[in-house]
Amino acid sequence: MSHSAITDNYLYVIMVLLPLAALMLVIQTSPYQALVIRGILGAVAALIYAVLGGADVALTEALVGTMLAITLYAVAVRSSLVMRLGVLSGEEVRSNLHWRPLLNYLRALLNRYHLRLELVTYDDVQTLHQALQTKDVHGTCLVCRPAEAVQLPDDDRPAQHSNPSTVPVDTLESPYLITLRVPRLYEIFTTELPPVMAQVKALGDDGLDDLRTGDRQPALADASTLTEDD
Amino acid sequence: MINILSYVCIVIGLVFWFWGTWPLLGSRSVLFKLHSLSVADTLGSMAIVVGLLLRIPHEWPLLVLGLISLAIWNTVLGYVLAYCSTQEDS
Amino acid sequence: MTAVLMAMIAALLIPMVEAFQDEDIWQRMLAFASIATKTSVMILVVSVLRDDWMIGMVGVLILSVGNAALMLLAHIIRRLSEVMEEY
Amino acid sequence: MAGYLNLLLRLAIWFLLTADLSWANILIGVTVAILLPRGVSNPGTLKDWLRTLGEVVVAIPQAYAEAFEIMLRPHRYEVVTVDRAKPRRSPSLIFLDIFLITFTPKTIVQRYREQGWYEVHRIQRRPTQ
Repeated sequence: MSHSAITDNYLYVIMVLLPLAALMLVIQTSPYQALVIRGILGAVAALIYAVLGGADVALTEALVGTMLAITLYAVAVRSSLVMRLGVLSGEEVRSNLHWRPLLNYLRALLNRYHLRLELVTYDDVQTLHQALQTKDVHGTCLVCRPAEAVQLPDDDRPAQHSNPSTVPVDTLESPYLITLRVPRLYEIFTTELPPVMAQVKALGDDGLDDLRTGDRQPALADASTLTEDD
Repeated sequence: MINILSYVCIVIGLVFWFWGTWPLLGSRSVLFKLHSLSVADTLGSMAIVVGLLLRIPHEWPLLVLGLISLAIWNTVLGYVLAYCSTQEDS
Repeated sequence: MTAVLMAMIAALLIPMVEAFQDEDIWQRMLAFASIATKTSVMILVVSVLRDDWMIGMVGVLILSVGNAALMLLAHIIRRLSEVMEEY
Repeated sequence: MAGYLNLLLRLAIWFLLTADLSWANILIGVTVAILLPRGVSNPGTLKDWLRTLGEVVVAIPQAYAEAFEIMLRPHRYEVVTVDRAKPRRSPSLIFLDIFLITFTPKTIVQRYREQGWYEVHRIQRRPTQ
């Protein structure tokens, strides 16, 4: 370009902005914050391309790089960074004050990993367990009251048990039982969720199988050792 | 004469920019910052574009379109940001 | 005119610093909105400085469509914080 | 009547964008403006439209006046008021009303309620009594 002597002065200063914005983007940990910074980076990049004379590149950066990319990423992040927890509709999780401490704690816990908590309600234990098996939810949360025990479905071994097996829960223990099928979530929950808030089990664990066979005491012991040594 | 007038417009716009953008660094509420940003980004930018319009009158259709879209988009964006950043609590 | 552009770059640095230091997502959105407007006005200034019609066209187009992503993002973030505090 | 305003807006954008008044361009612009789908809306009366558009023109110097006012005399206090919207407004007129209120730097519409109320956030020099 013929006016390089004039343009050089401000051009250098503008150029510095791009690595600055890129650095800001790279050090973000939260995906939503990163999306906002990505928008800033796109605006600065469009400015630089336009100043350097690439009008078409600048337009593409603004329309595709910023607008479309942010839109797509926002949709992707919003639909993927979520933990779906299956609960029973009969327990009225949303309106019952009893649930609030646990839910708040879970939200705060998941928030640290930039996850959202989404509650999915099911009509009975059977469908709830089905949803966990078919990977509709990432985990289930059940209430095991000391007086009335929760019934676990035993669809895979119907011949062995005529009546459904039950899980009795110690009164000192937490009344909530969270079953998870994602190993990473199980890891997070066992290390950061105190056992007084809820008991955590992984799906397909030995503990759960023991529960199914009806060996109650070893099952509980297994579960507690699981929560402790992980 | 026109040249001086255009510089006056651009300088007014720059003053608006700095005055309105500076409160961003403070710790006021989002809505308060939005008020000063509407001074900076809508009115200041419009003043700058008018200054450019006086300098290069033959590009007037483009710059008038820029002026209109500045006014409309920034105002609507202010409304959308105000609406989204306040939770519904009635 | 170069001095004007330098002043504009200085003004552009303010929201960048704000976006860097503030953790609140709405304050960052404000900074983003400010940067988006400022950069497109700067593109317009450069186009007038060089008397380049094509760059000016790009500046106006960015000005008129660039904010759409911002509005969408604002709505998504609002929905997100609603879900977080719903119950 | 407001349909013509809609058409006029499209043609204005087209001619500002292309800056070309040759016959071919006028023909293309008019064709595109007519062919683009138009939302079904109940247009307000022409009188309302003209008055609101006049208010938009008045609002620009008023906005600059308010900008200088809050620059010279700092307004530190924020307050949220609820204002009544004018009765029987079509959606596009409501949009113009919101635009007018938000355009001036002292006031921003926070929320529009269905019953015809605006929540307006404004800044003041003194705290409210």
